[in-house]
Formats: sequence, structure tokens, C-alpha cells
Amino acid sequence: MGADPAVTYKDAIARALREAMAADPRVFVLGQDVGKFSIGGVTKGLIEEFGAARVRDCPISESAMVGIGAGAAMNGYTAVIEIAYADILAVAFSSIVHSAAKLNYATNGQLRCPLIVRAPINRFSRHGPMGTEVTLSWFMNVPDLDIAMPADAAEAYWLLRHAFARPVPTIFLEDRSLNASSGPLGAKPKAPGRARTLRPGRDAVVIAAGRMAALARDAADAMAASKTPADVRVLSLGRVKPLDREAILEAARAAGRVLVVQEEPPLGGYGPAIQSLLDTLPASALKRQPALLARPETFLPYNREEDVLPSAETIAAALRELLA
Amino acid sequence: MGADPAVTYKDAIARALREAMAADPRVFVLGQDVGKFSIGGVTKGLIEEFGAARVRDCPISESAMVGIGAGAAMNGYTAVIEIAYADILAVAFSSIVHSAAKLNYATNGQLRCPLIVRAPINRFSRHGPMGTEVTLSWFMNVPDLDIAMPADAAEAYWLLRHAFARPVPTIFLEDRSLNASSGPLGAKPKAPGRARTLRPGRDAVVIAAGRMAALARDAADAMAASKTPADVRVLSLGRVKPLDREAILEAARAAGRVLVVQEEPPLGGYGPAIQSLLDTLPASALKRQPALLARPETFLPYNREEDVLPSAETIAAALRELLA
Amino acid sequence: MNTRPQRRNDVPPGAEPVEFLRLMWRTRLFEEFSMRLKKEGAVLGNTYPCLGQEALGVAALALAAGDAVFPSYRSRAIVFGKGATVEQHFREMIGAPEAEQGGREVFHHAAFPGIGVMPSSSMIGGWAPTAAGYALTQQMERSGTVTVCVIGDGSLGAGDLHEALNIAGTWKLPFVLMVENNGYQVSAAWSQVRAQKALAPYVAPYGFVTRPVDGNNAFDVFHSMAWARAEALAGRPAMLDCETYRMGGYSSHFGEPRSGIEGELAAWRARDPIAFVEDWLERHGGMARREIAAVRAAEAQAIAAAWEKAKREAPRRAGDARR
Amino acid sequence: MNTRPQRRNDVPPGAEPVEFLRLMWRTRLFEEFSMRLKKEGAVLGNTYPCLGQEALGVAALALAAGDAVFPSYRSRAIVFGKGATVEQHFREMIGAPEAEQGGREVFHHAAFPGIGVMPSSSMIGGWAPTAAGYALTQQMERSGTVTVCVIGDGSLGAGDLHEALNIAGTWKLPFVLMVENNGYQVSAAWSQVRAQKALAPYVAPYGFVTRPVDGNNAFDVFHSMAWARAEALAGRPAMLDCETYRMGGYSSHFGEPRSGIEGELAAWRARDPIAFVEDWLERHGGMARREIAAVRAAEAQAIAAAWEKAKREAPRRAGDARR
Ligand SMILES: Cc1ncc(C[n+]2csc(CCOP(=O)(O)OP(=O)(O)O)c2C)c(N)n1
Ligand SMILES: Cc1ncc(C[n+]2csc(CCOP(=O)(O)OP(=O)(O)O)c2C)c(N)n1
Ligand SMILES: [Mg+2]
Ligand SMILES: [Mg+2]
Repeated sequence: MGADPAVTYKDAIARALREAMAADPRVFVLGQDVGKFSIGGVTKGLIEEFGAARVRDCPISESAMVGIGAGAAMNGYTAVIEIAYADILAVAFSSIVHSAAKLNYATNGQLRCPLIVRAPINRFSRHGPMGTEVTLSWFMNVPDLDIAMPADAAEAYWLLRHAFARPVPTIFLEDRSLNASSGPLGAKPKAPGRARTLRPGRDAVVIAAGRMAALARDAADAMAASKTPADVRVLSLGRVKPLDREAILEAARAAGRVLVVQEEPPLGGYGPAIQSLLDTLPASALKRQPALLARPETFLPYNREEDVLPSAETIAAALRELLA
Repeated sequence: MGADPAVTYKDAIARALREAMAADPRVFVLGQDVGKFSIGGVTKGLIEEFGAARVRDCPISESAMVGIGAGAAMNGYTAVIEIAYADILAVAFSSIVHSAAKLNYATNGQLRCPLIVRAPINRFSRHGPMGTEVTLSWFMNVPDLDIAMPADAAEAYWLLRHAFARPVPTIFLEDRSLNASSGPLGAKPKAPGRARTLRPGRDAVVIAAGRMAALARDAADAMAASKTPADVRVLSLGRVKPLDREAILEAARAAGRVLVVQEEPPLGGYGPAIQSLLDTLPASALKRQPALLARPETFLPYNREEDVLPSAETIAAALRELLA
Repeated sequence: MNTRPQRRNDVPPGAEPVEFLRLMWRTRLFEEFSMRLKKEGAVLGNTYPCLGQEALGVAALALAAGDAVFPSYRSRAIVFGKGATVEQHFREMIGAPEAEQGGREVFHHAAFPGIGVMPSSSMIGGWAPTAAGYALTQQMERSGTVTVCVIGDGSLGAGDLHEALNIAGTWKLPFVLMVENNGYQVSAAWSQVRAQKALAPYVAPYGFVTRPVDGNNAFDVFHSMAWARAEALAGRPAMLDCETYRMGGYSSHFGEPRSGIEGELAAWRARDPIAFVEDWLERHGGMARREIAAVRAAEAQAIAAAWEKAKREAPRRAGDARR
Repeated sequence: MNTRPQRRNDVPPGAEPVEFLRLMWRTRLFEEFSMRLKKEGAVLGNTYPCLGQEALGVAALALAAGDAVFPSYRSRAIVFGKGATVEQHFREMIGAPEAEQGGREVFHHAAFPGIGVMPSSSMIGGWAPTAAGYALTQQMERSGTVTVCVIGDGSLGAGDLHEALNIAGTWKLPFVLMVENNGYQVSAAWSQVRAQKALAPYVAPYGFVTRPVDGNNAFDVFHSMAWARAEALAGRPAMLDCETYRMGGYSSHFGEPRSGIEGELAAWRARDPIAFVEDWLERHGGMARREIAAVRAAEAQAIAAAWEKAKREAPRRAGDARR
């Protein structure tokens, strides 16, 4: 098979997209500045390779762009919609929930809605409270909707590939702050879309997605190397929805101590959903109550958002407390 | 003081609205069919009493209607926006989250955003998957946003009055299926917006909001009267956000057994948020793991939505299991 | 199917005015029948009758089988025109599991994709983007077919409509916007919700060719759709601004919300779209009054029979949680 | 403040062309200065320079103090025109807790409500409804003031804009829509995203009076806003379609995304709005070249001083989590 070279997170996304377009002439791209000028870099070169009919620069009409994707799905096409940043999903909310996610249900399975909405999380780009948000919570409880939040290049690549095989819309919350991170893509996962153990460990498990999973690995590595070492497993959800209940329950049982970390406030997102799931275990299954590390109930400033977000340090501190 | 006559849920809302308009000339109403023809009945008579400048029939432009409310708030006005039914909040999502909820934060407190969005839950009206939804989950994790879900006439009245005193936007999820229910309004609560015990009980507590709280009371009453009686407390959240953490923790500690009931699927809403909160209690504080009764991860059909929603019977069954 | 533009009011080859009449009676009688069913509690779904707007349905007869229609909730006529049957409708209204939507979506948003009847949305304006998306795929495949998006005039307020039209116009999609311009949005007269009654001025700048249509004249509707279809296929998205009037309540769950409309009702009653075609058939179509009456009778009988059949074949009793 | 309509290109009483020049230099020099700061890493916020569009700011000089402006993110000129200071801007860019937005909102969306500079939104089009809401309250109070909503031409795509304009037009709000029509939406030329360049045809049907404006001619901008304000107060919402050109990149965080624009740049360089006013002052305003040059020098000096002061008074170092 040869070597498995490191690929950046951004290139991994670009590669999965390119491959899907090459494989299926009915895959096409909608977005702003996705053509000759690729604003985020992910669609670079696609217009030259696949033509302007399949790589379409759009007006500032995200609601219609998603609706167009749903309409195209009714005729067997798969649209990949690039949203400038995740906060903008708000203006497309109705199209995502009502037009796309409900299509299969409302038509009783007559029509399906494969559709991918790429919505980069823009945190640390200094865009302020309307330009840096994670936005997972808005969609977490909407049925028939997949949500991916890749933590590294391999997850990004395989989850995006997997999304093309799904009969439902996927919100693909890639994280711009991870764009330059890199790693090998590895072999095709046997069960794509399942949670992944980023790092084994027996004393506790951190469950997280996206950048928080990456930070949790840093925190766990640091704790393993510290003077009072701890052996912490990190479970990366990758695809947050459908939630990999089985993997979560298995990891929780095995470690007995669970820390969930998310960047959003504590009243929604995968954090409380996982805690709710863990309540289905008998009380004796865990050694401690599961803990949630989340940001306080506040929006994100453009300056010093890191002050309110979990960091490798606060993750480690929360783990120490859990292990105490 | 005299008698406290029974008032219907709908009239309670109408009364609170009328009183607010009478008290403050800068309160005004936006909606479709809120004027001469009051489609839901709540705004009936307001246009005659307060004039067409303050009771405004609008085009089908919910996003702009909420945005207009936010702009009016910047000049000291309070808009009460009637949305035809809660599902339609989806098209106003960006205006609610970005324009209204973030106003105070983004301007660093220079501008506040009192604003009330009345969004009736339309369940059982036979409007299908886009016309019967509860929609709380969409907003549960948005900071600086109040959400009310009144379970009875008294809650409806006092929570709406309270909303006018709040410096943040309120999403007022009144439930049309409760419109005809009635009860006395009671005296002004000492701490408006706090959770309310609808029914005392020592063996367990059901925590719920809106129609689910009303059904939980029925279930608890039936269990008290049954052959193997149980004494179940019902805590009605009323205002779901801010979440009354104190009351929830107190009730959980006191009863030792907690059932949370909600109509939405289990991955969002107040249910998981409450379970997450309960995880902050020491494991020994509760006799059993908290349980969540929610509808499965599915949308609502127009026919037989009751098949997938919690009922007094399934609530009672979940309680029996919790008490076993 | 003749899709080239025709002189208005001509009877085009391939479309018989008697077919217009059949479709219009089917529509009207179905609306009346289903309002009765709802009143009697025999069905669950609310109805949004298109009484007085029946002529709009003949637009479907100017379309090809591969053309798609995204109807509004008040588009019974065009849905029948595309070939959906009364019986299918009854099954949906009962909410039978055997129905295409399986009791999930309401009958006035029912989709029958096999015959080009596509889903609507409960969000007014929300199906304009999906219709544009469908039209985009028709353009990409060079299929020679078009998508018709039917909206009520109240949709003008909805941002989604504008986003979709701007894109459809800019991309020159094979897209026809057909407006059921009845001048009301539930209780609000058009002047309360927009600056001018016609929608064409709003739509033309997006890059649409537009045409005012007498929506109560089946001939005008038919020819206009044939014209619009040809325009759209030639890269000129088209808009038909069909002026008409709702001769009854907004829906079965509200009484008539408008007041002071007696004059309007009388004026529009004189423009009854069915009487218009019946007169034409008698004067120019060589049909006797008796033959004309038979059209109505046959439709009435078919509807009654379809109801009996739907009831029998979809025996599951409608649930109603409130009682 | 003169707000009655004037003949275009007249110098109105109460507004001195030298003030136009001051404001335009302040704007241009500030943009250049802050781009440099960003490049050097001295500030956090990205900048969206309005180079070449500086004349649009003089619209503020035709407004009354009580008038509100909801700017776009590229409206530095009109924000300065309303009285926000360079120093305030620097404080915002540093993200200092002492700044009005306290380091929360980005400087190009900063609100200074006390002087009528209202919040923008990161959602393109999203501030048109809030501006309409503010105008509604002005109408309800019969305040004799107006609200100006400034948008880039890319906003035409956004549904929120259309919803707001339809309402503003129908309700005859004291509302002025001012379009910074530079023909581009980041990398997309107008023809990629709409059917026609001018926005007036889209806006007029909503019930707006419209006027094409030479956005690089400060006199035209000034008089047009005076006209628009009077119209809006008289119950005729007004729209100014200001044609202009962005003489530089979209923002400090992307290089110039457009290609093949050399010809356009050259053509528009010949229409430099600052040179235009300077020429006018020399030819008709009785100012010597030296006096004219002193205007620029004074602004440059004031900006440098303001930066020094802002740095001193807002000493908290900007955080940058990535490094
Ligand atoms: C986004 C949205 N807002 C409000 C409603 C409630 N509603 C349903 S139909 C309707 C009026 C539609 O009027 P029009 O489009 O003119 O259709 P008509 O009833 O006249 O055929 C309204 C306000 C809705 N379904 N969707
Ligand atoms: C709803 C929304 N979609 C996309 C963006 C990303 N975006 C920011 S500015 C911009 C272009 C705006 O163009 P225009 O309005 O013409 O302003 P100009 O930059 O030319 O001044 C885009 C696409 C956004 N901020 N909001
Ligand atoms: Mg209508
Ligand atoms: Mg522009």
C-alpha cells in the first residue's frame, strides 16, 4: 500500500470533495466565492476541473442556497453548500430544518435529501459574537439530520466521504482553526461515522468533538507525562449526530469516570445529550457523576474569546477533579 | 380582594397583553391577522382600543418582524410579535438569535432588547410536521434569551407580565391546546419567573413545562388515587430559560427520584439540560438515576401525533418504573 | 402537448375546452365535498379551498409530463391537472397509512413526485428555493422540461421568495412562477401588505419575463402557461401574474375572516370561471346545455364514488387526541 | 443643518466643501493607517477599507443629529460623518475594555447610539429590518427624524432586505436606503449575482422613490441625501443608488480577490472622489493648493495622535489565542 502521508485538515476536506465530484456528475457546489477565488481554499481548482455549472458562485442567499440543494436532491443531485461561516447557518435555519431535514419524513420516504452544508467554525478569526460561534446546539435535536465535527484530518476526510453516502442532510462543522493541522488519513474505517478513540486510557474518558477533542488529547498527553500521571482516554465523536450511543456507553463503563467537553454553553449541544444518555446506566456503573466542561452562558467576544472557552489547561483541571 | 375567578389560558394571555399596552404607549403588536380579524383570538379588540399604529398587520415577513422589534427596542419600544405558529420561528431564527439576543452583549450593554415573540405551539391542530412542533430545543442554548412555556392560565398571565419587565427577548411558547383550560390567576408571585410546584409529593418529582407539566399533574393525581398510591410532586418550569436551577436541585434532593418529561426528542430541550444539572449533585443525593421521558427522534405526523408523544399514561408508567 | 405560444383565447390543439371544464368541476366539487367531510368530522385535515380559482388548474394542461409543479396549499386545481386523483386526495385526508404521505404530511402539501407534483412547505415562500433547485437540475441535464412554482400573492412578503427569484433570474433557469393573485393574505387585503397589487413589477427586475393573466379565464391561463413554458425553456424565466379571487373562507378552520367584501364578491361572482367556459362551450364549442351539465354530474358521481372507495380501502379510523 | 432638497452640485448653506474634504481625508487616511496597524499585528480586528468610496460619508452632513444611521461594515466614512472619532475607532480595534463595545463586537460593527450610529450585523441584510424598526418608532413619535440604512450591493441577495423594504415602503416609514453600489460582492462581479447592476429597479416597486447617485461626487451625495431625507419625512421612503468602486481589497484578511480589473481600476482612479473635491475647491472654492494640502496634513497628524492616545489609554494588550 505504501506510505500514508500526512495531509492537512483543509486538504483532507478538499480531497474528499474533489473525489465525490469526480465520482458523481450530480454532485455540485454552491457558495459565495467558491469559484475562481476560493475564499476558504477548500474549493480551489474545482471550477477549472468540473466547470462553472457545477461550482456556482451565489448571491448572499443562504436560505435559498440550502433550499436549492433540497430541490436538487428531489431530482437525484447532491449539493455541497459552503456557508461563509457557521453563524450564517441561522439565516438558512428554516431551509435546513423544514425543507431539507423533513423532506424524507413528510413525503413518507418518497423523496430523500442527501445534501451537505459545509459551515466552517470561524472561532479565533476575530469576527466577534456573530462570526465565531459553534452553532451545534441549534440543530442537535432536529431528527433526520447528521452533524459532523471533525477533530483531525482523518476524521474530516472520512466523515465528508461518508456524508455523500447518507440519505439525509449533513451539517459539516469543520473548524478553520484546525485547517493547518495534519495527519495521515488512514484506511477507510470499517464503520464510518462511529466515534473514535484518539488516545487510549483507563482512569477516565473525555468525550468531545472537533477542536475540543483535539485539545483533550493534548491535555491527556500532558497528564500522562506529568509527575502524577493519569491515563486518560479520549473519545472523539466526529459525527455528533447520530450520536454513537454504543461507543459512549462502552467508554463510560470501561473508564467509570466521564468528562464531556464542549465549547458551547451548558444548556444544549452534545454535552447534556451525553449526560442524559449516561443516566440510562445503572448508578453503580460509574465511579463518579459525569462532568461537563462548557463555556459559561455567554456569547463570544472578538477579543480574548479564549478566556471563556475550555483549554487544555482547564480540561486537565477538570480531569484532576474527576480523578480526585 | 374578593374572589379570584377562573380565567382561560387564552384570556390570561390576552389580559396580560392588554394591560401592558394600556400601561406603556411604547408597547405595540406585530403579526399577521392580529387586527380586525384576530386569528388566534388573543389580540381581539386591541386595534379598537389602541389603534392601528400599535396593532399592525404585517406581510409574511417573520424575520423582518422580529428584526423590526429589535430595532424598535433600540429606541425604547417593546414589540410583541405574534408568529402564526411556533414552527415559523425557523424563518426568524437569525433575527432572534443575532439581531435580538445578541444586541445587549454586542453593544456592551449600550442597547437592550426587550421584545416578546409569541409563538403558539400548534400541536393537535392537524398541521403536520411543519405545523405542530414545540421548537424549544432550537433556542435552549442561546444566551440572553428567555423562554416561557406556561402550563396553565396563571403561569401564562404572570410570565407574560414578567416578560415585559425583562431586558432580553422572550420567546413565549404558549400552547394552543391549553387555550380553553382555565383557573384563577392568583396573586402576583413573589419571585416571578421561578418554577412552581403544581402538586406536592414526596416519593418522586416530575419536572416539566407547558402541556407536559399539565399532563404530569393528571398522572400524579391518578397515581395518588390508585390502588397502590404514590405521592408525586410536579414541578412546572413555566419559564424554561433562565432555568430555575435552585428549584430543580431542591426538588430533586427532596424527592430523590426525578422524572423529566418533554415532548421533543431526547437530544435537546430542557430535559438533558436538567439531567446535566443534576449531575452536579453528589451521586448519593438521588436514590435513582434521573429519567427522561421524551418522544422518539422523529418528526410529528398530522395524524396520530399522540402515538409518539408522552401522555398521562406513559408518564405514570415511567413514574412506576422510577419508583420500583 | 402544445407548448408553443398561442394567440390568447384560441383553443390550442391538444387541449379541449371540455377538459378544462371537467378539471374545473372536479376541483370545485372536490373542495365542496371535502369541506363537508371536514364539517362532519369525517376527515382530520383542514381544507384550504380554491373556490373561484379553479381556472388556474388548466395551466397544468399546457405542461409536459416531465415538468414539475411545486404547488401552493391552495392549488388543488393544478394538482388535479397534473394527474393526481380525487381518491388519492381522500386517502391523504383520512391520514391513511396507505396514502402516499402515510398520514404524515397534510393533504394540501402532499407530494406525488411520480407525476411531477412536488412538495410544498408550511413555510410560505419556502418552496420557491426548492423549486429553483429542481429547475437547476433540469437545466443541468438539458432535459427540455420546466419547473412551475405556484405561490399565493401573500408570498411576496417572504424573503425566501426573493432569494429564489433572484437566483432563478440570474441563472436563467427553466422556471415559471405562477402567482395565484387573489388580493388577500388571510384577512389582509393586498394594500395592507404591499405597495401595489400586481406582483410582476417586483419580479421583472430579477430577470423574468412577466405576463398579466386573467386567472378566471381558463383560455388565458392555458395559453399563458404555454407561453411561459416556452420562454422558460428558451432561457427566459417567466412569471404569470394571475388575477383571481377567493370566493370563500381562507380555510375550513376559520370562518370568512374578511369583512366588507360583499361588493367584491358580487363583482367576481359575475366572473365565475366555470360559467365562463360553459358559456363558451355552448356558444362556440357546439355543446348542448344538457351535455355540459353532464360533465358536472359525472364529476360529482366520480367524487362520491372515490370517497366510498377511499373509505373502504383505508379503513383505519382517524385519531383525534383532543377528544 | 439644511435638509431641504437642493439643486444637485450646488453648495448648500451649512455644508462647506472643505468639510467634505476633511471627512474624506480622515476616512482614507484612517483606512490606510489601520490597514498598516493590522499588517504590523498592532490590532486584532480585520479592516474592510472603503478606499475610493469616501465621498459617501458626506451624506451624514445632510442629516440631523437625531437621525439614525445603520451602517454597513464598509461605511467608515458615514460613521465618521455622524461624529464618531478616530480615537474611538482605535480603541475598538485594540479591543480595549474601555472601548464602547468593550472588546466584544468588531470595530466595523461598533455602535455609538448616542450620536445615532446604530449596530450593524454580521448577517448581510440583517440590519435592514432593525433599521426599519427604528424608523417605525420615529414615525410613531412623529419625531421629524429619519433612519438611514446603508448596505452594500451584495445585500440584494438577502431575503431580510426585501422583507424590510416591503414593509418600509408599505408603511411609508421615514426610511432612507443608501446603497454603496460598488458592483462587487467580494470576488463576484454584480452580473454573477443579479440580473442588473442598479438596485433602484428592485427597490422602487416596494414603494420607494429612488435616485441614481454618483457616489464619487461628494456634492451629488450630499444633495441626494438632503432630498432623500425630505422625501422620507414626507412619507415617501427613499433610496439612493450610489454608484462607486472599491479601490482595494475586500478586507485586510484576503488579498484582492478580483482578477482582470486593471481597466476598471484605471477608469475609477480617474474619478477619485478626493481629487474631485480638491479640484473644485481650487477652481471654485477660492482655496490655494497649499491650503488644500494642509487639510490632509492636519487629518494625518490627528490620526497619528489619536493612535498614540488610544494606545496609552487602552493599554491592555490584545490577546491572540492562536499564538
Ligand atoms: C412563513 C409563514 N408565515 C405565516 C404563515 C401562516 N399563513 C398560512 S397561509 C397565509 C396567508 C397566505 O396568503 P396568500 O399567499 O395570499 O395565499 P391565499 O390564502 O390567498 O391563497 C399565512 C399568513 C405561514 N404558513 N408561513
Ligand atoms: C448572510 C451572510 N452571508 C455571507 C456573508 C459573508 N460576506 C461578508 S461581506 C460579503 C460581501 C458583501 O458584498 P457587498 O454587500 O457588495 O459589500 P462590499 O464588500 O462590496 O462593500 C459576504 C459574502 C455574510 N457576512 N452574511
Ligand atoms: Mg392571496
Ligand atoms: Mg459591493
